[in-house]
Amino acid sequence: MEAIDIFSYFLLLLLLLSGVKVVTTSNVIHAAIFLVFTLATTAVLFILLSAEFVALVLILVYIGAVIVLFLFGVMITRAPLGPNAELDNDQNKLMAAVISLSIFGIFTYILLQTFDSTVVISEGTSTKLLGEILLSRFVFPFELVSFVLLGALIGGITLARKDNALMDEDQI
Amino acid sequence: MGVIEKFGIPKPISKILNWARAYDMWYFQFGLACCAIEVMAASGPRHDFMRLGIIPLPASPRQADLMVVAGTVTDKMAPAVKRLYDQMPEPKYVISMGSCSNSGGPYWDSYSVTKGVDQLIPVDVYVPGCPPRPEALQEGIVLLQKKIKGEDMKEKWREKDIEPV
Amino acid sequence: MISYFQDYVTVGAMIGLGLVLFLVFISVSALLSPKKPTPEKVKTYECGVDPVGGGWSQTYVRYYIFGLLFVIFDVEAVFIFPWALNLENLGYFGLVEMFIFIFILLLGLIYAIRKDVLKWE
Amino acid sequence: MNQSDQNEFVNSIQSKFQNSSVEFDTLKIEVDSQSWVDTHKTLKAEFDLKFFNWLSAVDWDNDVKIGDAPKEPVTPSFEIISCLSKTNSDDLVISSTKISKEDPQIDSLVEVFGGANWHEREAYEMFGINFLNHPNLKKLYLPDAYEGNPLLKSFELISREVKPWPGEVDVEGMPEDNIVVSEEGS
Amino acid sequence: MAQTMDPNNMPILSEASVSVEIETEDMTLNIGPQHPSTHGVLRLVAKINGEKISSVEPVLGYMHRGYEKLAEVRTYPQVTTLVNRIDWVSGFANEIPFIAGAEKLMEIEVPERAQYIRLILTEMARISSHFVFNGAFPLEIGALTPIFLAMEDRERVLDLLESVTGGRFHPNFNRIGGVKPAAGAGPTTKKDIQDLPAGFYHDTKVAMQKVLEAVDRFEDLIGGNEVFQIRTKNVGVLPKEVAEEYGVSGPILRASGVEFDLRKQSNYLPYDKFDFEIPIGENGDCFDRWSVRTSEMRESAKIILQAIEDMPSGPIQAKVPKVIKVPKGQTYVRAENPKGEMGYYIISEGGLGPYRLKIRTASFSNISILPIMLEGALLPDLIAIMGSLDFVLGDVDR
Amino acid sequence: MQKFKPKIPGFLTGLKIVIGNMFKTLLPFFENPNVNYPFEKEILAPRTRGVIALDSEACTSCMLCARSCPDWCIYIEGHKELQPPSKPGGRQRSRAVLDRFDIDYALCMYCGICVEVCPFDALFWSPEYEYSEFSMGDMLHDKDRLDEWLKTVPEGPGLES
Amino acid sequence: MSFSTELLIKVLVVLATAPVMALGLTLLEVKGSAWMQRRPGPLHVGLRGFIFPLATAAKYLQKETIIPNDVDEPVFKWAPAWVIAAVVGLFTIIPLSPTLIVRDLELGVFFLLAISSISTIGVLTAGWSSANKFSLMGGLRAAGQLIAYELPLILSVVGVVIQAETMSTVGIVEKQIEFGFPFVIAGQGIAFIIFMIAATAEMMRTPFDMPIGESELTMGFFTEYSGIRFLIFYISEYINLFVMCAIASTLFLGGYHVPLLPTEWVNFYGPLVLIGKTFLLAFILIAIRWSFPRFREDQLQTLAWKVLIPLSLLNIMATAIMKVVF
Repeated sequence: MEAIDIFSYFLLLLLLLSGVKVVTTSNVIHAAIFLVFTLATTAVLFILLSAEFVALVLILVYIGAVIVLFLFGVMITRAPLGPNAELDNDQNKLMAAVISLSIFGIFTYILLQTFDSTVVISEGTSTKLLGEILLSRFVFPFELVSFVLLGALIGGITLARKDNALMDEDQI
Repeated sequence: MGVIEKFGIPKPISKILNWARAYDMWYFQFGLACCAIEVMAASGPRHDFMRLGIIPLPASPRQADLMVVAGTVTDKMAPAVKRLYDQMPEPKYVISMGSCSNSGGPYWDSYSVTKGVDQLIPVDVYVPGCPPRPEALQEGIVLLQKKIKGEDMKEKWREKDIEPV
Repeated sequence: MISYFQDYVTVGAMIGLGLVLFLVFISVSALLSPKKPTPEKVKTYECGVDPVGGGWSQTYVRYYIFGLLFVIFDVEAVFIFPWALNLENLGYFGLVEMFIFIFILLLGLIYAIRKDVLKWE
Repeated sequence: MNQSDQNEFVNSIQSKFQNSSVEFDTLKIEVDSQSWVDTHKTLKAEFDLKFFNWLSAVDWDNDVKIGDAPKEPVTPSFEIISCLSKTNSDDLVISSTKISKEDPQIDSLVEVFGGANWHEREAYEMFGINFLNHPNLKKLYLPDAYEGNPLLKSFELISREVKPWPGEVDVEGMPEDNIVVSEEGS
Repeated sequence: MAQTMDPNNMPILSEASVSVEIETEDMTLNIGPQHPSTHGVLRLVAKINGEKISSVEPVLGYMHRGYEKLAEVRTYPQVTTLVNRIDWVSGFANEIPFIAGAEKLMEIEVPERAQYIRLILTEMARISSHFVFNGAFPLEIGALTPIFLAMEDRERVLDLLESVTGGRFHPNFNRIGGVKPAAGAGPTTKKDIQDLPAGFYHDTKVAMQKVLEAVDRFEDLIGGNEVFQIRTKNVGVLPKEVAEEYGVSGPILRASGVEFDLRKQSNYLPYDKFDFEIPIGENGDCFDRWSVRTSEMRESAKIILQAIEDMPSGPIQAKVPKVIKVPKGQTYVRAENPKGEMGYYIISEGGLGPYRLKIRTASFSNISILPIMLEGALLPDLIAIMGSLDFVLGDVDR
Repeated sequence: MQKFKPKIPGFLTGLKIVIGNMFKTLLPFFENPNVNYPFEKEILAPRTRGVIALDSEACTSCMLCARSCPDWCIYIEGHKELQPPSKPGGRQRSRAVLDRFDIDYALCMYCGICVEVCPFDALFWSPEYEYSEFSMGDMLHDKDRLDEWLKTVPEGPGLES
Repeated sequence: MSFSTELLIKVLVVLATAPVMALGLTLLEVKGSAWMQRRPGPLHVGLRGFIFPLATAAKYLQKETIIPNDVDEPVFKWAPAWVIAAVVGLFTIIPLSPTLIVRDLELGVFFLLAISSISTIGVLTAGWSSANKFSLMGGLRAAGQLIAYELPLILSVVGVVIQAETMSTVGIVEKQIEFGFPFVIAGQGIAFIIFMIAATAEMMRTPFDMPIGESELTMGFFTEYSGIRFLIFYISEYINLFVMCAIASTLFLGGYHVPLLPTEWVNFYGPLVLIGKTFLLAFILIAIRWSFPRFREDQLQTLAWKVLIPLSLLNIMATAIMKVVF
């Protein structure tokens, strides 16, 4: 499995680079496109982990839907074409570093706690199995998801509408 | 870049490429006056200039190869005609159709009509008529195709944007 | 397991093929095509007159709502597929579970329709 | 359409407006430039002439640069002409008024007939007539930088000046008069 | 659960009215002078908000050729050759009112046969104009085939026009006092007066049958299509009061429910001898404008067939002087053109040419309502509305 | 509530027409509207105004056409020549000789006024249309070229009474 | 044969066939539309016009590519790559026969949906980066339309998946052979219609061509694209047409299978059958394209959200009930 390891490291590097580009580029659309690369690399990593369904979900939902939503969002917020100086807010660098480092720390800690050095070798999760588990063991969370989605939808519509009271507050 | 401009291209290949340019010309949907209706008629079933490979699809100059100046060019329209021609990608060809765009035609003495589109852009073929019959336009196209098939690509590519007369 | 990786190597190769096609086209064209940019030529096209204003300004918010709706139903669709695959095994229980799931999301769609989010005027 | 109807309409107009004439089936009333707008209001309200046909002007001048001058001398002036008609019969009325050339201005008809808007802009551009209270009086046809009012009789067509008339080259000894013209007509 | 099924009763759903629009800035968009939907070179400066048009300002003049000035330096026969280029899809119809005006001033009685020939050719011009409309309007809405079928059938009509006049759509066939006595072909032209060419009656009958078939086909292919209907019905409704105030005439006015057709109301050509109907619309929307024009084609074909049947014989040209000088006088003569009312106000001072020629064109008035009609419309509706107005830029700008 | 009427959707009729057209085009026993231009040519009506032909023999260079042309696109030059009498002893006749007769087809508006006014039947319409050019100068047809066109002038059509 | 050789051969075959199919469909469109309009179509180019698409391709290879001043250059330049990569990637799962397939993925159909959603990004960025109002509006319309019709596309496939109990394309065809009927007869008729409508919208063909509707937006998001990049968009459009029609005939029309023909010979007639079915479907889409006007943007969204999505959900429910109950 030498080759796979090297490939994994390469992917991780790519992931890191594109992730860094997402936050450093001063053009929002470029950021969104780098986010696509990040997500695509993640999808490949999932494929390496034998989770093909998750990988495709990542492409379908994140690249196909969420990024499109991002792009729509960017376009309606009147971002100028080309680089935007406002996006380079240097004064927050320290804060950002602290937060991202702490998130990194927390995740590392959790992962190490959970898996430590156990090597999980799986023959891959078949999608059939996934469906079975989803609708038996995790049936309650599954139904909950629908409510979460409904809430998200209603929330989104409410936010995007023109609310006079809200507008007035903004102007004050 | 600029391989062809510098080194030219072998004869057989240039022949194929000339053939492609001659028989696949995307006609810029751009009608000015009466002649535009005859262009429409020329695309109709009787005359069908698509037989000759003229595709009347692009409404934007960026995809067009051929501009048929069909109708009167007024002084107000002239800058737009010039710009639209400029915005077409090379290699591009122009057919001036009808008396109005050839030299002002019936409006030669008018205070608002440009006397000939060749004052603005270089014209490859002039088609006579007022308006020219669809067949006359087809003859112009056939003539242009003959010209393209005999073209030397090196020269054509090198051609500077000549200032029109 | 090997077959599984071969699957995705193939997929990678095919997507790579698309990119290769793109690059081949681009490079052949770069060899053959002339390049004569003039100031007029590289100006933005706007029906033959000077472009007004910058590249673009804001557009309808409703596209954003469509995007939102899409994300939510996309997620739903993702859940439907594993269910659809082994409907036989799950039986009536799975059927009812999924119907409730779909129904709740349909409520969202009905809400959107009732709030005229999908209307344009 | 009907002869008696037409006459009735003509009579009613003629009884209201003294200065009117029927010439070549065209009913024309001449009014004072002060009552220009009022005339149209009356015509619209009382005579059911709701259909705004057109509005234009004529440049009356003896000294013309181009074309034929009037046979009899006229007082130089602008004549504003408008045409109103009905939409249920052939009845139409041409109203005209004269304004001086030195200070060509007249009230705009836009508030009575919205359709007058572009016609007045055209007249403004072609003759230089000012329409007071017009919402958007600017050039209609010609480029903004264009100078001159083309329909003035003093406006020359440069192409005609520059290009020699090919008919002028006279062939010696063959005057036009000698040509036998076929007797058709005359 | 039963209660939640009714969305009205759900507290979260029965909230106060929700509008999705956040205030956005308008974007200025130039549509034209080169744009496939502007019939040539009209330019619309539209302020749009997303897809919605908040205001639109037409910019004219890209086809302004100075007709009224040019007419002042030309003789009457020369003006005739010029005026048929105003509305170039129905060239023949443009000549009629001008010639009729000059004849009125000269007090010439036109022979009946010439009148009939004029009438037949005018109706042919109307048919060919409406063919173009029936091709161009669906094209703008996105249906690509009708234009080709329209062109195929239009060629038949143009062939007839050409066999008589020699020109496909700039006939220059009317002369003061009748129609062209000599079309000029062959050394004997001057000896015998040229009339309709042999076989014209038969060809016309065949062609008109084809036109009637074509109209049926258009009604199936265009009007029958559900997508076409939802695109055009209740779109661009023009109330008749507005139409009258702006001088909108022709099929557009009739689609708004006003029965105003100069062919019935005026007597510039002997239309009263024929039996035909004037199609009237109800709603004044784009669909009505389409269907009025399409029905008009059918009526025109009927008129032509009737006129062919009882065509009088006799001279086609009255006695007129060789050199035409129109006596002093003023007159306004108007006619029902395919696009609407076209009229010429001729001021003659007794010269070789008119002292002043005011040309009242239909399309100019017809598109002056654009700013009103387009306010608040969606961008795709702009295309549908402009297409349904069926204007020709030469007719607008002159 | 409207009664439910089973009806064929309109778009299917449209599809039928369109696909029917395809068979009409492809199958040989339908009339084909197309004229395959460079290989076959349409037969035009004899009155078609395609190009003006000149019979220079008949022309007396009277300038009527040039004067009545709205576009000023006819250029005529000529001079007078004395001709020997046709009969011996007769009077010497002067005859106008045509030096130049050019029509600028780049400018011509194809109105036909010149043909109509010609008192000597020297100008004719011919239904030819194939004279597109690469350069503007070639659009000016001189006397010889105009004479060439004379061969293509067709007989006038029969008349309908 | 080792895996890598096999892969190489397959890739080369796709490399050869994908453009050929695209050019073939271009020809079908150009010639078919001409015939439908009583015209002969391209004729003089040679071989009675049947090599016309080659001329198109050869011409665009030598056209100048204009990069306008205001565009966002890297995004503008790479936007066609998204689209062509996505559509070529889809060739992976088209089964010409049980063995003649690039790769029979276990998640075949799901893979199709996932990959085809990538081209949305290409279109949206193409529209945005052009810095042209028409392009932007075209791009937004296109993206709005692509996402709205992606859902009916996905949901209509679910019915097939329920019936076939597999997502592999070969599995689905085999299931249909087992059934004896293609799915379009066996209960998925509505799903087929929804799939075709949604696929037409995904391909942005009339009556769903507002993003590139030339009478409104000149050329939509193509407006600023010239030369080779336009050709790539143009070719991808037809590759997409081929892929979508091939998938539709696989999922609903029995794919490479025809009744009565011996199954042993499927490797020989399979490709022909599938391509035949594909071109038939494509022909129907072409006939629709040339006889329909286009919808308005709001009517299109209404159709998707208010008709197609509820209908496809109902179809899922009905199929599921049938499956579980019987």
